[in-house]
Amino acid sequence: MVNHWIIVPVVLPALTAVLLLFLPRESVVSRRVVSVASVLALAGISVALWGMAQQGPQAYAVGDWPAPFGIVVVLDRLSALMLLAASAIALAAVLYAIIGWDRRGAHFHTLFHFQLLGINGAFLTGDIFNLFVFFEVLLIASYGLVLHGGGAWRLKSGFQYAAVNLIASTIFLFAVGLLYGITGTLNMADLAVRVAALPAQDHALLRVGALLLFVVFAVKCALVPFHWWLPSAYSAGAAPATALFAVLTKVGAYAIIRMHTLVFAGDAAGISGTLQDLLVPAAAVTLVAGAIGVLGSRSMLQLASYSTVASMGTLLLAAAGLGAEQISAALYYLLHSCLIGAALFLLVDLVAAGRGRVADRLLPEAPVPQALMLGGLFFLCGMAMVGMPPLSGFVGKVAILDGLRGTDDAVLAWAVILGTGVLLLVGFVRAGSTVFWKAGSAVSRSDTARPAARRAGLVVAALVAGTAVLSALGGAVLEATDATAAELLDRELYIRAVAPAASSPES
Amino acid sequence: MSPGEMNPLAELAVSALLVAGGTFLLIGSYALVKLPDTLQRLHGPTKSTTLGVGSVLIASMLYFLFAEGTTSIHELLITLFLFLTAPVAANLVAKAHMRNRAPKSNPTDQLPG
Amino acid sequence: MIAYASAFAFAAVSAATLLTLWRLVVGPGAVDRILALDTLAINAIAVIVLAGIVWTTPLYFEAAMLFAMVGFLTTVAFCKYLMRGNVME
Amino acid sequence: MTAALFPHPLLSATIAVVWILLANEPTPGAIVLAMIVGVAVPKFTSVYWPDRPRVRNPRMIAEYLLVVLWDIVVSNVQVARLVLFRRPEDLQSCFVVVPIELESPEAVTVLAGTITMTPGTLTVDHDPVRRTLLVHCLHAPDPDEVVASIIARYESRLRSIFR
Amino acid sequence: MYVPLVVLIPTLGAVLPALAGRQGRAGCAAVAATASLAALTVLLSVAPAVMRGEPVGFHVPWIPQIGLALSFFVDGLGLFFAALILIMGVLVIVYGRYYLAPSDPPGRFFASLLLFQGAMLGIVLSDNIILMLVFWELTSLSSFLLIGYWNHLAESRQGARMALAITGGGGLALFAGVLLLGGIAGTYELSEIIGRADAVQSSPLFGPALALILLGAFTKSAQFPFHFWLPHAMAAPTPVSAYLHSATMVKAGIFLLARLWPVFGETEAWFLTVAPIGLATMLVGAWIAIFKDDLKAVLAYSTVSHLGLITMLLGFGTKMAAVAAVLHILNHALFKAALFMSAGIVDHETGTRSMARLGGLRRAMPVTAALAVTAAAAMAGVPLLNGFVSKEMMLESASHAVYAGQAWLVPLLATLGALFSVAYSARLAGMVFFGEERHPVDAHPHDPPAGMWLPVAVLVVPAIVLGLWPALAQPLVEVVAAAVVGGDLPEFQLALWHGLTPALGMSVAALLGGVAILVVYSPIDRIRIALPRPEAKAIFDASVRGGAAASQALVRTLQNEDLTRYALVIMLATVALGVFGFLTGPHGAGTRAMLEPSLPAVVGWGVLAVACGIAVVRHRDRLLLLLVTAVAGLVVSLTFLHFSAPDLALTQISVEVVTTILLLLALNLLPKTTPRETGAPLRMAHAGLAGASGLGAGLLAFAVLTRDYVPISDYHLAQARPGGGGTNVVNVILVDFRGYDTFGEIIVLGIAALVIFALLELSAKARRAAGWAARAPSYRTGSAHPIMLVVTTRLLLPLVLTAGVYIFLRGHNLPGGGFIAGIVVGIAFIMQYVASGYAWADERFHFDPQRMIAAGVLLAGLTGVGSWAFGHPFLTSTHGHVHIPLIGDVELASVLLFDLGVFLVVVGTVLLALATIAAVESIGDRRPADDRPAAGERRPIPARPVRIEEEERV
Amino acid sequence: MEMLVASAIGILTGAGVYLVLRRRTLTVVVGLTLLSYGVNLFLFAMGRLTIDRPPVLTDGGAPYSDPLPQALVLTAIVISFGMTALVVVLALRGFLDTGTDDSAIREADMVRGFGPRHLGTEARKD
Ligand code: NA
Ligand code: NA
Repeated sequence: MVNHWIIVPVVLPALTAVLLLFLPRESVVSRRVVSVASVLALAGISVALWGMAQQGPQAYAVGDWPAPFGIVVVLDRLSALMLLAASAIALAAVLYAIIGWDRRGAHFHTLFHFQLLGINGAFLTGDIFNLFVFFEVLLIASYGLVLHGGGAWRLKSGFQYAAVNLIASTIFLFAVGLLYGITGTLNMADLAVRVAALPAQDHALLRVGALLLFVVFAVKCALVPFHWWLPSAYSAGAAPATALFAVLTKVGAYAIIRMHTLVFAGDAAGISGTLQDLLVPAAAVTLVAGAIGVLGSRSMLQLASYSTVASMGTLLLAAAGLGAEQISAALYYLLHSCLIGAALFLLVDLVAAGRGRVADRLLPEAPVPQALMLGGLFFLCGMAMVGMPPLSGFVGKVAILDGLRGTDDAVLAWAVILGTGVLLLVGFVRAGSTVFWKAGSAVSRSDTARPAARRAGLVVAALVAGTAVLSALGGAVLEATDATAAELLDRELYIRAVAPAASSPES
Repeated sequence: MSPGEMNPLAELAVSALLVAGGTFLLIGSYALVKLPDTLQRLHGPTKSTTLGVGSVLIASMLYFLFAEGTTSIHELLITLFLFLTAPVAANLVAKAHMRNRAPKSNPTDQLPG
Repeated sequence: MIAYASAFAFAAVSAATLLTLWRLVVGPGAVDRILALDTLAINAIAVIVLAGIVWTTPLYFEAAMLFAMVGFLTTVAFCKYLMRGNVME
Repeated sequence: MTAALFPHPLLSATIAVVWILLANEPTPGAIVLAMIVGVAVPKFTSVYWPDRPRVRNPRMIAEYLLVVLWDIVVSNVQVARLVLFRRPEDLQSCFVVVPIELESPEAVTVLAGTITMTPGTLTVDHDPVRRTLLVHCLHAPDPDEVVASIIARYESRLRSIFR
Repeated sequence: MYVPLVVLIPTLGAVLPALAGRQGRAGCAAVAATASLAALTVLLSVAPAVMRGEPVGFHVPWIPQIGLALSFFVDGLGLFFAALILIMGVLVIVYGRYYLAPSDPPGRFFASLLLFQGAMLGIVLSDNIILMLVFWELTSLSSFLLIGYWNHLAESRQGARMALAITGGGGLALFAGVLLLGGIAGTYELSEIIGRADAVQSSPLFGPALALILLGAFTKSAQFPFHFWLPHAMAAPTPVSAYLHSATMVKAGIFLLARLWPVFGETEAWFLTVAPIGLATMLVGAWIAIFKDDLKAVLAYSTVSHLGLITMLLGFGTKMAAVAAVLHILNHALFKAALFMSAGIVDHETGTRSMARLGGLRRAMPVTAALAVTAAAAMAGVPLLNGFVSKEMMLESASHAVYAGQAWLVPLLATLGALFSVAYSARLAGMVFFGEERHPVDAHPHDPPAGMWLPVAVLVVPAIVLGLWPALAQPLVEVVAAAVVGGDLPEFQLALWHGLTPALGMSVAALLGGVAILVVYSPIDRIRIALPRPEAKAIFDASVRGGAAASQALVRTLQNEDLTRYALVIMLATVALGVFGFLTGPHGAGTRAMLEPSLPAVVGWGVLAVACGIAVVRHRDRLLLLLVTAVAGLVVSLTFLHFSAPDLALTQISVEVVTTILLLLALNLLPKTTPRETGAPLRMAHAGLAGASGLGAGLLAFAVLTRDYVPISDYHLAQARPGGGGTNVVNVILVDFRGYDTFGEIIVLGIAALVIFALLELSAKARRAAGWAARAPSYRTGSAHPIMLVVTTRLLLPLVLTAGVYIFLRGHNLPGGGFIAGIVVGIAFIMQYVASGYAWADERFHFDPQRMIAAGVLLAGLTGVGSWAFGHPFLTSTHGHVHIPLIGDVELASVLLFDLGVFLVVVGTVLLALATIAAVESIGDRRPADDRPAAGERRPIPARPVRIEEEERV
Repeated sequence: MEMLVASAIGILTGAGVYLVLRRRTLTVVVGLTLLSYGVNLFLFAMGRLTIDRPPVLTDGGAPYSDPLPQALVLTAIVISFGMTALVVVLALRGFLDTGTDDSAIREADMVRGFGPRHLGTEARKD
């Protein structure tokens, strides 16, 4: 009996998006109802899928063609976890959007669901070319969302964002082609098998392919020096969209973890060693660059963007080792940074909304309406981002530092993670006291009631509460990520689930 | 390819058409190079080239008919299409050229290399 | 005999293509280059049909037809751009 | 009824033929499909071809086609000779203005096309107000003769076709 | 069992004042006080056991993976500090209720205060050091809120920022230290760590752990050189200063030192670092305090000094010193809090804290004067007051301390510190309460309501009692000190008189010397002012501002939003990594047989090379660039054809023409040429990189082309007919084997079209649209719709449509299929647009492209979902023979529907994309050439562009 | 022949990269187009080169060229078409709104840029 639920996270958003296209453009309400309902359903399904994933990896042969010949969609703990994160953020984003953002341009909800489709598809697929396809889906949807709302700035950074990602996509195709050219397959599990059996004379080409892929994923997750696009693109993006983007960067991290625990695992052609040599310094630099960006940011959006960069650095610094503990910690931190990233972007938008032309710039000019609520939320977001207890950032950092204990890079990693903590702290304190204190919150005492803003605030609050829950239930969550990491490191499980036939190139 | 069991007359016809086609194509392009004025050059491709392709197409038709025994008549379609479009294309090129002779409004010709 | 004839035709088309290429390079005007492009397309059609004969396959027929269509539309578009600026005016 | 079904019978016929040409084998199936397409497509595209011309005198059409076909071959040989053996500076290229009485755009188009495809002539422009065609000749020692032959060989025949 | 309640009640109770905010000061204070008292009662309920020497514990695992557990325990030390925190808390709350102005929001104040109290209790009662870390940082955060309470004042904000930066930063060091310590000890439970002191001390990581932990402790307790934040924290409301900055928070560091004393206390490293830093802090703090004019500043620096004293005592590492430290913690809490509150009262009554403007207040406010002076005397260590006893013990321990082999060093400096403290205490008391009466004229100082002075009294009385009968403190001190040293203590007797000891001599010297300093105060002050004094705050602010500015500059230069550079970096990295990857792995040349190059292939190669060459060299002529790009596309398509890929050839060529038209439409509004912007050297560099990339790609391709492989596609070839019901394997793969890819692919197309539409629809609405049109070139020659073109395309439309239908139907078995058919049909209509113009053609196109796209995706999706009905996975195909009369056997595959979806999406996309741009441009075309509006001029744009009048319209 | 194709891939890629490194949006777009030509050809070449063996099943037609890369390339062509179309329009709007087709963002944009509310209304006059 095939488990069709596995494909639903892809099919549901697709059909929703199309349905939205058929709805008359005037009927805003019906669009919102459909959109929110669909995301809710998706969230529920993701939870269910997480449950199903507990029985180990399961493959779903799209088109009923056996792997490796058709495309398989694979549900395992990792993909289920990512789906959970995605749908949670999506829910927050869409709830925020229906407060008004979705009216600022055509097709917001359609694009939103298409992007969701792309993200889910990328998390689920077990085929490397199909991964490329879904990368493109989520990218082109994100272009649309970056441009949602229009404006010179958006257009220009949108173009840069698109161009950079198109270059990356080209490199992706070179890599996929190369891998097919030497292994003759596209199915990831089959690739894993064939890569392991590859004659030494092909190893050089294999390494090139792997490294090209690494560049692509590095661009996606804004690893220094490929992080350029992120701050401006995110600063330009429509707030609910950028909230969803918090997951977007994670797709790159997901891809790195997936490829290097499945296809290039077992140090095939010395690739995972090389990966570590590259990733550790790069991630460290990324973290530092992010922290410096936070300290030097001139607007809250810049602050949020660079703290996203910083958290990517932390995440990858943790993941680089590819040990069970490290991956588990990285995954926990990933969940944390999804939640808090989304929260921060929405919050910044909310603040900017209330400050007129000063918007989100770090100037003491315009006071913030509802300074107490927004200031409090910003305070909490800052705590979480910096890694102050008791929110999930702290737990994540402890887990990461614990996981790195005793590795070759422990000293560097510890120094960087803790050192940047100070920079982030100072950066957030500067920003917060400028915007919420210095900018005469005296005015905000007599608050002009904005019910919309209050509702939006609730969404942000919910996300922050999410990080609190994440740390309150830290034990359970870390158990889940431990199980996920363990499953990842035993790649035979995945291979057996996907392609019993794909055990040898002659199959 | 199996021209062996092909009726020699047909074979001759096909070969002749091929040679003629090739020749006309060559002449058309030669005109493009040789003639000094754009409008003069225009005469080459529009006529010779078109006829050149036309004869190649007919050659192919005959070839499939006699060598393969399959009635491959769809080459006619291309021929029809080419003869419909070639003069129009030529006409537009000519119009564009006339326009371009007014140097001022020329967006491309007066560019620095 | 057909073998030789088609070989000749190939050679002729190749030569024609090179001549056209020359015109494409030296121009001088945009119009001349458009004309060269148009001619290249037609040469391409000839090559395709010839290949169909040599390989005795009808599979490339649509390609030839599409080349004819596309070549025409491309030429028209470029010319109209030169004449009017707006291709779809 | 038939008018509604066949907004353009001639076109429908052409389409059907084209379909069979495409299918490349006149099987019954192909023929049935051809008829379907032949009805459907013109109906679908009729809006794009308003006020179609009335075409009559089929004999004349055939005659015209033969004349043109012959001229095309001849013209190509002539042009080939000019291109190959004439020094460019000896070419006496010129423009001639051909007055036309044809009304329908279709007719004008056919004439212009014919001119382009036949002896060293090339339609450059059409002036709807003065009702003339501007024609470029690759080598015309006697321009008036060119005009005369165009009118005699093509324009007159077309006038009787599109009447 | 109840231990956690002690922490939880205030922490959770913090919400109550926030809610009671409406009830005003009284309500909030009441709620807060109740919470504190409740916690206190719980604490006292366990006190007896603790006093019996039976620590009370509580343990619940929280996040075992990181060793974090909710484990608390109350031993002497914990009880002592907890009691201190709660009792002081109650007093401060009562005091604060009267201190706050009606305009100050009480809810926020008391909530933060309770939050802080809870966090503080958490620190002193945690058994798990990670848990302690959690509360540690919470105290930093809550004190940040309290210091910044009056956030409209610049100094409040700066003070709060600095405090958080220093203590929070120190917290991160402590973070590392704690993790290291736990790692060494193999547990995070304090009670267990203490048991493993030897293991810890022998570990190679002992040094770093100690250093990091001390860093945390010193920053929190304002030890030199981190002492500077504390005085600026005094911008906080006085109750806060009294509570945080004298009694409790600053003692957290001290507490940590005491807590870890059994682990580190008796090591050399500890003595060598902690003792001198304590000593230095004591001296520096006291010295500065002597010369401050602001009452609270004096108290602040004296606090710094006393914290240093305590630190030094703990640093000595002897058990008696520890005892002295404990006693002094108690004493200092008593007199210093009393002094802060008194200072608050003075400030409250006279409106100033400047000692220069005050004097002789003992007449105006006798009660306050009496209390304050007594407290000051205690601080000075005057006999018969509690300060004397502990200072005596301090000097006693100091007299035995031998540092760097110098027996005289520590005793001398300690005496000096004591001397200074006598000086500032005497000066404070004298200048404020004695001499002739001085205060701001508008102020009418008198003793405040009892609610304000009673708390002070509550603190001063025990100070006197303990001064007279120190033995009363004996049992408490014993229990606490025992907990500190983690073992049994030497015999000692708290007493007023120990006989003629060196310590006594040192005290006497201190008392006399202190008075002496005041005599020669002004010359010393002149000297001091003459000497350079580094202003720590200035340095700190400068460094933060500098850091921010520097990183801002860095960001600006790196993040310069220059796409060229981004692309350059990516390509450089790609090439570099590619080369690196290749060179660092074994490579063997392939053995696959190669093909003979053919003449047409060589010619085609030449054409491509020339086209690309022109593109590179003459790219600044944009029309030419598009032209040669079209040529390149042509050759690529032929290449596909040459190597047995007809479907690709068809797709490539048809896509290319659409792209070309798109680019031409864009170029019409864009500049026609590109200015030369990059200098020759940079161009060369770019060319080099480009060349390298090209070379790399080519070599990779060649390496693969010349080796053999075992592709999975044999299966596709074998299964296409039986399994997929088609003979065109490529199409079967597209719509069946990998239909999932295609599903994603058409979605990409659809999205592209929607975004394009959204982009330009936005602009069509935008008033600027008219302005844009002004950018369109001004030339208009010849007719827009040449008659030949118009007529021919009208004939071509049905022909091409027919071809499209045919290509679609045959696609599954012969080259073609939904995508190609879609583009062909699209081209057919584009011809109409090009020939007869946008307006004319658009009027006649009766489908909504967006709906077409939606329908296409929907159809494809539903075909996929349909297979669920038969229990098959998404996108499972079925096919079979159907007999239709006349037509005969027809093979129908469900994928035909899927392909139809593809077809619809493609047609919709092509038309939507091109027509949208055309629509925008035709807005421009509607204007006669002469009355073009200046960019920015506003003219309304109708929803649908009206048709263009043309002389040649037929 | 392999050499020809490989070098053709190299030429297209090189030209594409060079154009992508230019400053102006349209040039970048064209560069991306050439780049996609190059990568499509590369992907196609990964199925090796076969002449006169299109993967259209006929009796005795075997062996056939590898159909899988062909399918992949077709997908890739379509996707890059969509992308290119979008980016062209993006470049166009960018130029129309800001008055420059420089792909870089100027300081003026940046400072104004941050802050989502007031972006749309201002077009830069150059
Ligand atoms: Na960007
Ligand atoms: Na596909």
